[in-house]
Amino acid sequence: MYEKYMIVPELAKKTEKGFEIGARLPYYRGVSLSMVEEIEVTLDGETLPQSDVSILINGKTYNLEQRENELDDRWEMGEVATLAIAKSGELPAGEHKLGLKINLRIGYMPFPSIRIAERNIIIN
Amino acid sequence: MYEKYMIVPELAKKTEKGFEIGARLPYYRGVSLSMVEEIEVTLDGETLPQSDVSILINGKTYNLEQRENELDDRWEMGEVATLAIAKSGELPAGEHKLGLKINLRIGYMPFPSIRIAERNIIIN
Amino acid sequence: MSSNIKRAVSLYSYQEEFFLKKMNLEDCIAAAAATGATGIEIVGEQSVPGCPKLPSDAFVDQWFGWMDKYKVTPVAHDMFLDYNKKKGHYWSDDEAVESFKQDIRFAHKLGFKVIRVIVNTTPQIIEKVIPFAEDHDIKLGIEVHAPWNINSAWMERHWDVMERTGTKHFGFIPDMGGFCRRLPRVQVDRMIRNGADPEIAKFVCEQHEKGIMAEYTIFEVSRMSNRRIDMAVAELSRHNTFVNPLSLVPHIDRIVHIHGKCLEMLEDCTEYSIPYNEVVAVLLKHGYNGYIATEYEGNRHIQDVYEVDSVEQVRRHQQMLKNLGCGI
Amino acid sequence: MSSNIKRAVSLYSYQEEFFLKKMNLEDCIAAAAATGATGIEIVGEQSVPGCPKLPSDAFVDQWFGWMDKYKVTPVAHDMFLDYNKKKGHYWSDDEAVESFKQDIRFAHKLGFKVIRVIVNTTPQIIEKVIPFAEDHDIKLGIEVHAPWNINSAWMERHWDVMERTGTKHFGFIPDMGGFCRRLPRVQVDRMIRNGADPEIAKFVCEQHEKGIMAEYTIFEVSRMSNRRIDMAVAELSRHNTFVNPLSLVPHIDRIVHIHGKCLEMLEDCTEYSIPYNEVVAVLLKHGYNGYIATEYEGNRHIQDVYEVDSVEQVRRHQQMLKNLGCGI
Ligand SMILES: [Mn+2]
Ligand SMILES: [Mn+2]
Repeated sequence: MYEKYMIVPELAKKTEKGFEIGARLPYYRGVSLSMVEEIEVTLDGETLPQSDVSILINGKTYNLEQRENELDDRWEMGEVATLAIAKSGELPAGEHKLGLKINLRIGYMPFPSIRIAERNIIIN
Repeated sequence: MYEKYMIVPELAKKTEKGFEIGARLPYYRGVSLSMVEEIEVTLDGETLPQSDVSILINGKTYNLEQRENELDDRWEMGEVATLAIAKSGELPAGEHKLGLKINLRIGYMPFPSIRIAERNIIIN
Repeated sequence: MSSNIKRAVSLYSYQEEFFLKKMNLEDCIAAAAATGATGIEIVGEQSVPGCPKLPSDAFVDQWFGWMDKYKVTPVAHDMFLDYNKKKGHYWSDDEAVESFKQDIRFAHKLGFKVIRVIVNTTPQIIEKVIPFAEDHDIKLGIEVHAPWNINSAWMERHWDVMERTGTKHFGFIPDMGGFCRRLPRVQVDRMIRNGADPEIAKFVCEQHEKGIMAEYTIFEVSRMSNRRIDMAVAELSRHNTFVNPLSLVPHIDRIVHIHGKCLEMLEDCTEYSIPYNEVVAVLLKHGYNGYIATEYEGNRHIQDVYEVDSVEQVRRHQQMLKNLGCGI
Repeated sequence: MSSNIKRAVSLYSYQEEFFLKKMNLEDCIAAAAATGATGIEIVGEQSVPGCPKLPSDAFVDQWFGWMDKYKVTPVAHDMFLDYNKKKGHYWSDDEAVESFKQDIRFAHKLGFKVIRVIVNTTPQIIEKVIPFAEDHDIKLGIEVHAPWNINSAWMERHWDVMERTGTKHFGFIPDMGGFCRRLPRVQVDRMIRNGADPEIAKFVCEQHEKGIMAEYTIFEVSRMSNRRIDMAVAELSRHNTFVNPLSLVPHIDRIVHIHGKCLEMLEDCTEYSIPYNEVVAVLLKHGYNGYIATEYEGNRHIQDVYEVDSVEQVRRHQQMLKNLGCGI
């Protein structure tokens, strides 16, 4: 569901601490940030630690722990958030293969709601 | 179902060609012999070839092939048949551990109807 | 208290004693009659050697003699279709139809008015057989057995045949085992004897009573245990369904007979798993006027360790039906 | 032709365009009204930012302004219970009740008369909330979503609450996705695109249309293939149930609203999987007089390769309802 639109490549760019991408919530309603169980980013086949991913939404930045504890602020349907990924080491400018897994904790689903997207994006 | 009554130990005895036991059909109705998919006898842990087992019922003897092709003659509920098992080699008189597996082909069951019994019996 | 619902006993109920030759056919009929039931159901291939071959005239005379002697009526014969009777060959529709017709001849000869049609019979085959059943004035009833229910997709296809043909000789036979609000204790206990985890069994029973869908329970148990016997306990919840008894209401006029399944009749003459009071209340309110035939099936779950007393179990079930306003 | 059944559109139907910001909330309302529907349903947490927090007075004014402008009425709000909203903590009943009440306040403020209660809500919680719903004149409707049906054990427990309380503010909301006589083609095709064996898919579709119980089909497929994607195709048959539409009849007076699920509306304004003509005929005959709200959900199955046109799909669904005698 909405896998096709999860990654927003236009927002991808290098940052001082690593890189950023745009992301949409792959779900048909908004949820509190606490319900976003996992955000896992894979770059060129390497799975990056989830603790290195922060989310910028509604003008605020949440690291993993802050996100897990945020019961009020919401990621609304269709809203583009920025995912800021800390990454040391060199990141060559140009095309990269980006993977994004988002796992939601939805009360009425007996199973985790995991959605996975992958695409080549330009990170400059 | 009826596993407890499958083996009729009183009829067990040695024969010229091997040994015999008594057996009841583990089912709540009679079936044509062709529906008895498998009769597997285990003696003291050794599984004997099914082709070495004949069934004596209604005054007639059926080997494996004859049983499979017998669409009319029936093994009725509760009727004790004699299973004659050909077995070469020495069979010491006295107590043996006997296993009996009967597998029925029942049209309305999606799975094979397999029933297994085991008991110590005296074969003299 | 009396009503239009009549009471019968399926001799299937006495299978343990019949299997062990502690009771013969006449004993079974006598035991049924002694409960006050007025109708007799049989599984032909259980009670009558050679069935579905036509019984001899001598047998037929004796049969009707017993009916007179014990003041009971033949009600229903339960048939099967042994599609794979011949190894490696699956019956054509024509072969199935021929087997079916033989059951109709058999039932007719012994005075039965209803045939319990086994649940795997296809709607096409039944449609082909209906004229023959009409000629013999035999009502065919597809058994609505758990995990099916009377509104299931499979039953809707049979319902479609009933509607399209407009026949009065094809309907439903609900088996009350489809109303298990609790899991049958005799099944659960046997699985515990066979090694199932009692805690998991308790969990499964609780989930079932809460009405949790079986697939969820099975999924939960699969995370607690990887043992087959524990999974088998979880799957009891799938096989012993409960649906709202009101589900019968739109089909009341299409119910030709009912199987009064019971697995454990308690001393107070209630069934451990099935809220008969609720189901019978719906049947009475909406005017069901056929038989409910006691079908005791607990023996298979307790015979490994207990003495089976089918006669007492049937007596209690009949007493329960009487208490609920069925029969005389 | 007109009847007592009214037509609504759930704005959920336009989720693809709303997600992509091709349509805003007013556009969705306008599109719904353009079909001739007179009622509006929303998933609050989709359509109204911040829901279930109470919307601002400015928003409320604008909302009712749109209702006037487009001549439509608020009908239903769909709520959720996020039992595990907080990681590692499962809501107590009190917490669930408080969340539920907030949805009632939200719905009340925007003029909705019905709340769609998510299927995992327990009967106990609903029973605790009923007085609050009565005070706000909001009818609660537990959604009867496949694979449940209105007579399922879980629904019988909710039915028991309805009976015991005697309230007029709790009933059922059947989702028409529970009447899939055929498997939705858009789901099957997507699985084939994802690698499922087309022959197995064909087999599963055929079994489903024959009314074969899903467990049998799943078992058969497990013998044909050990690939997860093929098993997923088989499990479509479990999740897209078909039950006899007559199953609704005993509950007609308890149906407070209906979800007109559709996954693929064809050019001739029929739904590929669901025999709407049969279901609506039962509803009309037995006097259902609430809304059917179009709930288009096909987008998720085709968005990977096709352009989604929710507006056209909703238009066809509304036209179908009109053709079948619903609404003006
Ligand atoms: Mn039965
Ligand atoms: Mn719905």
